[in-house]
Amino acid sequence: MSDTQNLTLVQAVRDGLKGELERDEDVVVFGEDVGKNGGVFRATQGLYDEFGEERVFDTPLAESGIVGTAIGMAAYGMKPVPEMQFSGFAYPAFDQIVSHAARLRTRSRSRFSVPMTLRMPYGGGIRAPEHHSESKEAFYTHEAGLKVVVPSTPRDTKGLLAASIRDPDPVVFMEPKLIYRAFREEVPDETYTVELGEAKTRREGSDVSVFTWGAMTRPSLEAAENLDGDIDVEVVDLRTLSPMDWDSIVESFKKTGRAVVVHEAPKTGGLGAEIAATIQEEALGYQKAPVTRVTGFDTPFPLYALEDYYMPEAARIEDGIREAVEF
Amino acid sequence: MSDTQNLTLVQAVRDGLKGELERDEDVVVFGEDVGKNGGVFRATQGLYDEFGEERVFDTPLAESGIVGTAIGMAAYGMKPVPEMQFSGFAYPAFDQIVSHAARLRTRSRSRFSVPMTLRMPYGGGIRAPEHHSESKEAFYTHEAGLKVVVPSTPRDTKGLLAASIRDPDPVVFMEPKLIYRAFREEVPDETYTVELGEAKTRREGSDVSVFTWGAMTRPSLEAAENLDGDIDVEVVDLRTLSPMDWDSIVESFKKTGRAVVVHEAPKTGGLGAEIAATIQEEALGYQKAPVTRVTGFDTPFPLYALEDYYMPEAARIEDGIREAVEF
Amino acid sequence: AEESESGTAAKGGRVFASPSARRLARELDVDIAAVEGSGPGGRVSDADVRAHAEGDEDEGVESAVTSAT
Amino acid sequence: MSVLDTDPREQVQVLAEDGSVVEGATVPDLSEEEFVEMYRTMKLARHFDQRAVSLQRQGRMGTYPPLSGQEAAQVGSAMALDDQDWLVPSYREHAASYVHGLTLEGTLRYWMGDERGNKLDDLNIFPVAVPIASQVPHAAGLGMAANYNDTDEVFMCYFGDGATSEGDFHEGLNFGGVFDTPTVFFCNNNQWAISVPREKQTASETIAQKAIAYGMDGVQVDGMDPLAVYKVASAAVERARNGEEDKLRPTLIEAVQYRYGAHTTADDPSVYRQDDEVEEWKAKDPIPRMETFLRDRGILDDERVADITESVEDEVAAAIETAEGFTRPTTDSMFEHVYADMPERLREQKAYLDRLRSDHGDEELLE
Amino acid sequence: MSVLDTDPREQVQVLAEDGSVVEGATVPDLSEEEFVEMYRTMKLARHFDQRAVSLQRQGRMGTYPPLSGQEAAQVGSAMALDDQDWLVPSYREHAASYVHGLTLEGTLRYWMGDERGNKLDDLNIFPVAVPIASQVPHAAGLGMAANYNDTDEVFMCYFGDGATSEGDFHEGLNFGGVFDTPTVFFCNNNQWAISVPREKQTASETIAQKAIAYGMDGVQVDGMDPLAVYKVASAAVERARNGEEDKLRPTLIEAVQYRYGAHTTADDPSVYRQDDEVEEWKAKDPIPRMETFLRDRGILDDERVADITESVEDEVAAAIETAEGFTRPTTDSMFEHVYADMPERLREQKAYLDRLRSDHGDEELLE
Ligand SMILES: Cc1ncc(C[n+]2csc(CCOP(=O)(O)OP(=O)(O)O)c2C)c(N)n1
Ligand SMILES: Cc1ncc(C[n+]2csc(CCOP(=O)(O)OP(=O)(O)O)c2C)c(N)n1
Ligand SMILES: [Mg+2]
Ligand SMILES: [Mg+2]
Ligand SMILES: [Mg+2]
Repeated sequence: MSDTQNLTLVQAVRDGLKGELERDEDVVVFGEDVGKNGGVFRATQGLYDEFGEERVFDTPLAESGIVGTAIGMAAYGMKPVPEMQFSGFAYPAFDQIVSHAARLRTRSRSRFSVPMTLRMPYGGGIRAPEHHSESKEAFYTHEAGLKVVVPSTPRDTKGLLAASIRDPDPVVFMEPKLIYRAFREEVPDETYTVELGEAKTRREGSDVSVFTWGAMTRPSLEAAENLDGDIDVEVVDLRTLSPMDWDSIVESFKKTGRAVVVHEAPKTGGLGAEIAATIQEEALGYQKAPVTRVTGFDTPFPLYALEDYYMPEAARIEDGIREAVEF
Repeated sequence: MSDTQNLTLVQAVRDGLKGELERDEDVVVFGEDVGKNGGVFRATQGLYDEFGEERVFDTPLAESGIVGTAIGMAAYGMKPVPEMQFSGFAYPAFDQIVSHAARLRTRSRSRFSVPMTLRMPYGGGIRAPEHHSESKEAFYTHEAGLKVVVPSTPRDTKGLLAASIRDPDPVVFMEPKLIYRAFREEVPDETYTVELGEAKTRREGSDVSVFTWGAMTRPSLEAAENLDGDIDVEVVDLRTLSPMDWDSIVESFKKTGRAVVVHEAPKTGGLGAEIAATIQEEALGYQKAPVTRVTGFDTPFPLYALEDYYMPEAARIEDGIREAVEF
Repeated sequence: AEESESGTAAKGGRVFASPSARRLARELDVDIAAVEGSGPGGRVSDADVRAHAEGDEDEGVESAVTSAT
Repeated sequence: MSVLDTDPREQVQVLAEDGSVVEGATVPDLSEEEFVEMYRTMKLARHFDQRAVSLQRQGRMGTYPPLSGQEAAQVGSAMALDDQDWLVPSYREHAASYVHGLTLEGTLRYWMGDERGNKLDDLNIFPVAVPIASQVPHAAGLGMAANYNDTDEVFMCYFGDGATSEGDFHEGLNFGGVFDTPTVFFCNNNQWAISVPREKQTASETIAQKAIAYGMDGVQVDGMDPLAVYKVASAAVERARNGEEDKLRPTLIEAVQYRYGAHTTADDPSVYRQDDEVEEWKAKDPIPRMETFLRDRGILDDERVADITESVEDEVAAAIETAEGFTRPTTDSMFEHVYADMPERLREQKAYLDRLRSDHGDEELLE
Repeated sequence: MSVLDTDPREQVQVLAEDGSVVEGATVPDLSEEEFVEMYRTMKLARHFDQRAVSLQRQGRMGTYPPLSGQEAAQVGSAMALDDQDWLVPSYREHAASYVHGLTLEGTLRYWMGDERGNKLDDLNIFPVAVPIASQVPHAAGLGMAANYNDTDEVFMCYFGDGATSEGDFHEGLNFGGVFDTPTVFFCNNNQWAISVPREKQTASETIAQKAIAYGMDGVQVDGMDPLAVYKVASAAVERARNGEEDKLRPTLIEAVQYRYGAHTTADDPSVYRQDDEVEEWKAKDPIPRMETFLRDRGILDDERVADITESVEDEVAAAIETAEGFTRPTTDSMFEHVYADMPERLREQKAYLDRLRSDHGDEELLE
């Protein structure tokens, strides 16, 4: 028997769900096709067989209904883990997410809370049809009362998912589906948590700080490697986008004085804006160059013939880093 | 017969709607209670009697249905002007707004477009019940394909509304209900447009630029007056939030080197972030102090016993201006 | 005094400098408007400020640096 | 045959408009005390409502949604619940909530702009839901949780006629049907959604028949007849709790009634409806109807009615006094209930507001 | 009595599973050419579908949603439309769209990741709708516009069984009822919403009966019987266009059918359903049914069937060749269709992408 397993990110989601389902009877997993089918990405594979359809079940095709009933269950004391099949299909549930999940605690002065973990795969690059490639984390980070978590490695995925499920507040858990199966990592068999609200420095560097998350972490690291010897790049994986780990961001920035934010979401109003705004608020005196944003374009996400042009990749990130450094 | 009328902002909405209804048969006005009742804020008062229920009509209580049918009408060639009774009740329509209204043009390579003007009163300060005080313009400005317009004076209201209705693309037209009846202005009887995408300098100044819009324009001007003689404050009313008039913002900033953004929306992820990020991107070399954000808090909008603490008012804005200037 | 100083600076014409250069100038008690910028479009960098400070035999420099650390 | 099997296009009634018992109707099996309680609570609700509206008019309270005319539907349905059961209201269920344990001062506190009115400690009542129909999926979800935990609680979910047009109504009832939840979906069809009349809300002849779309029974009841409402609601609660062969647990009840007053104190109904319509409906007023019924049975007389009137006035007056004596919520409370643990940025914002208050004083900030 | 007045719990049929005409059923009044056209189009759709799936398997096309088994519902319903009428599809209506004028290469182009496949110039077809049920309110709105403009166009709106659970289905049909729109709401009930079977989608016995909630007629039809579908759809189109006393214009049609293949090429149905279920439904296959009907009437013989088979194969092959010959969309096109006038920031982003491309070359960016 081994202590770890070599898992992909999506397998780590599954493993994380399994661990929490075993650990806490109040945890239930539901959504469209998460039961017998094991989820369209296989993130819930086998859980229906293992835990039965009381714990892992399919729902009607209705996102507002899924989140709305999850809120009822959560207020009752359960730990629901609903799935939105794609983040682009969470919008019909937007009212339930922002008007209720986010606010039930405040509205009831903490009598009720919504310990729900709303999983949703996000992001582009998988040649999917329209509306399947959204990454609009900024919609959720602008709503007080929600937490927003985006893992970038299998090990983190399991730990952050466990922490989200155990968290007393609603978490929008966005899974980078582009890297669901991109690589493997040793993931402990036992359950564990990775604390919410803590960024992780993936690569230390002194010339410039790259702040990113989810699927953009890998091309950011790739860009950093490509520039190695020339520019010494620090790469910080933010992991929790709300509440953000401002201390780590500002600390890294004070060290380097230059920053690049990399995200897939459209530039205008993306989280890169909040990061740049906060940096200049908290560390303007250290700022040697504009915080550069390497992001998706201010267009709807294109069909797949053009999607690779839409998404930031290493070359574009390198350019962004050079821009910040050569200012 | 006079050439102008002395109107409040909400009367200017009504006058603008009337002008466009007269001008273009394809314009129709609909929503909850906009017919006989004339709208819960009286923004459509008398229009039902004047234009009949083919042109001005009540719908079932269903925001997604309202926006979804408006999209159908717009794609057909009409110019629908649906109302969301409060911006906090637009969320059930969020999917229709972001997945369809914003994207039909791009998805159909401009075969279809959505010349819809989605009116919604926004903002706090009127002692209204829960969910009635939202100002989440940042949700819409992050979605490419939408335009977002927020007037701050009666005269602009009529002209911007006409421009929005005539615009070939979907406009989210957010009306500052706090100042619906706060003051009057001479408004021309005839129809006219105020061009979308152009900010307006409400007060010239050389020490610091205040960027704001909607209901926050007045307290910002008040703060500027209070500081007169001490600090020379420029106040720029952005009016169109998407696409933003970046030229005017950057130009003003290059002049002053200091900026304050004032908005009611929560700070984190609000439009203040985008403005600060863009300023440092485009004019970092001119920046003498952090762009200061004077905003709502990162909490749900409170019930009315506390709402006046939530909303920025002149004293808070003055503090923000001093902070920017004294850095 | 601090207040009126920055107030004056604000009115004192357009200087093109990175914020870190501005901070350094404040710390070194250098008048940023007097620094010759070597960057694109005459932009003032940290190095320009340092060079200016070193060329300048201002007494206040040392104490300003010490108090900043 | 259960009363729930009534054709959804018919209307269940027990008391005729004149307070007599309709021929062939069975009067629900309540004790004299319970009958009187039903009567008293309706009177209390009516009086409370009038006082609340006048508080608003005097600037002593914010916008308030009145319920006059809707007492029978609220009191009759809520009395069908056990203590263990849950009430999932919209924003107008002041009387139903009172029956289920909420104090009048609790209700006032909420409408006086203080979230503590929504705290509802120890009560099986969900917070007020303002976004129309959004509470319907919550009620289904609560029922799913109760099923999962194998309890026998029932969830009574209220919403209006307008609410039936929202997607959340549909999704909530469909989940209720699919997961066979112990939910009673109780529609207070008061004929108006602000200014929009019931006929413009849907082309469906009745709201009750919408139940067919979810495989559950739908039943229409005279919502101004407290005994009929009690009877139908009790049957629905019983079926939700214990099930019934070949039937789903949830029921859709359409209680046909009328809102006498404005939609809220911000509304002026004279713009969109005729006074004579109001008068017609007032002929069905539940309070005199119930009073007649009780007088006919010798349960009430002038003296008892006078006593009740007085006790009701006293109770409401005391509640208003209590509510107005409550302290203003602290500004800290705005930050304290966003997350279980306050994030750093929120702590900073809280400190910033404290600074603003001490620098400027409350008067300047609240001007 | 109109066929639309059939009890929503019954099922309209014309052709029995063996291709004979059901006793008492009237065969719709179509010409021989139209019957053959119906048959040919179903064969074309089936063949196209098989080729499309294999294109995807070979990496020559992205994810694709197959329609095999659903030809009768699509072809029968779309043939009921006039040219002036509109088709409002979901994402699986390749055959219906073909009938209404969309070329096969147009369909391929879309699934090959090029938005121009959705441009649909000169066609009265709305773009593909991927967010489930979101097109239903559009169809109601198009109908409201047609009413306003006093045209006599009809709008045929397609969606699946799963779609009926969404709020937008409810809101769209309710608007259709309230505004009496010339819309046919056509549900392709293919028994599955990806892996979720029809019984878990709703506790309603049929989907057709959901019409009752909107005051309109609902009718269930054998969706694998092209003549029955045509008959019901024609009646609904006629009622939508010209009205009928005491009836609303819109109808909800539930066409009961089966998806033989995967939900999309990304799906593996063996995980959630049994092969023998598929085999059972294949016994109802519309193509041999229609072929038998036509052979029985002497309209088809072996030779004509072979000719048709060949012509269908040629047409599909040509379409694939054309589609694969299309140029890749330009990167500029990504920016050009966001607004009628490109905002400055978008122009900058477009220029930035051009710069990236010239600095790095497409290979590096697309790696
Ligand atoms: C989602 C949403 N849209 C609009 C509103 C504004 N609004 C408040 S009450 C109301 C009418 C509700 O009518 P009904 O459901 O019949 O309930 P009633 O008030 O008659 O009890 C409307 C439109 C809201 N609160 N929520
Ligand atoms: C709003 C939304 N939620 C989820 C999805 C993902 N999804 C695509 S197809 C599908 C099932 C649709 O089933 P049904 O309506 O029966 O249509 P069918 O595919 O069977 O034709 C789902 C869940 C989506 N496209 N849109
Ligand atoms: Mg009502
Ligand atoms: Mg909805
Ligand atoms: Mg289906």
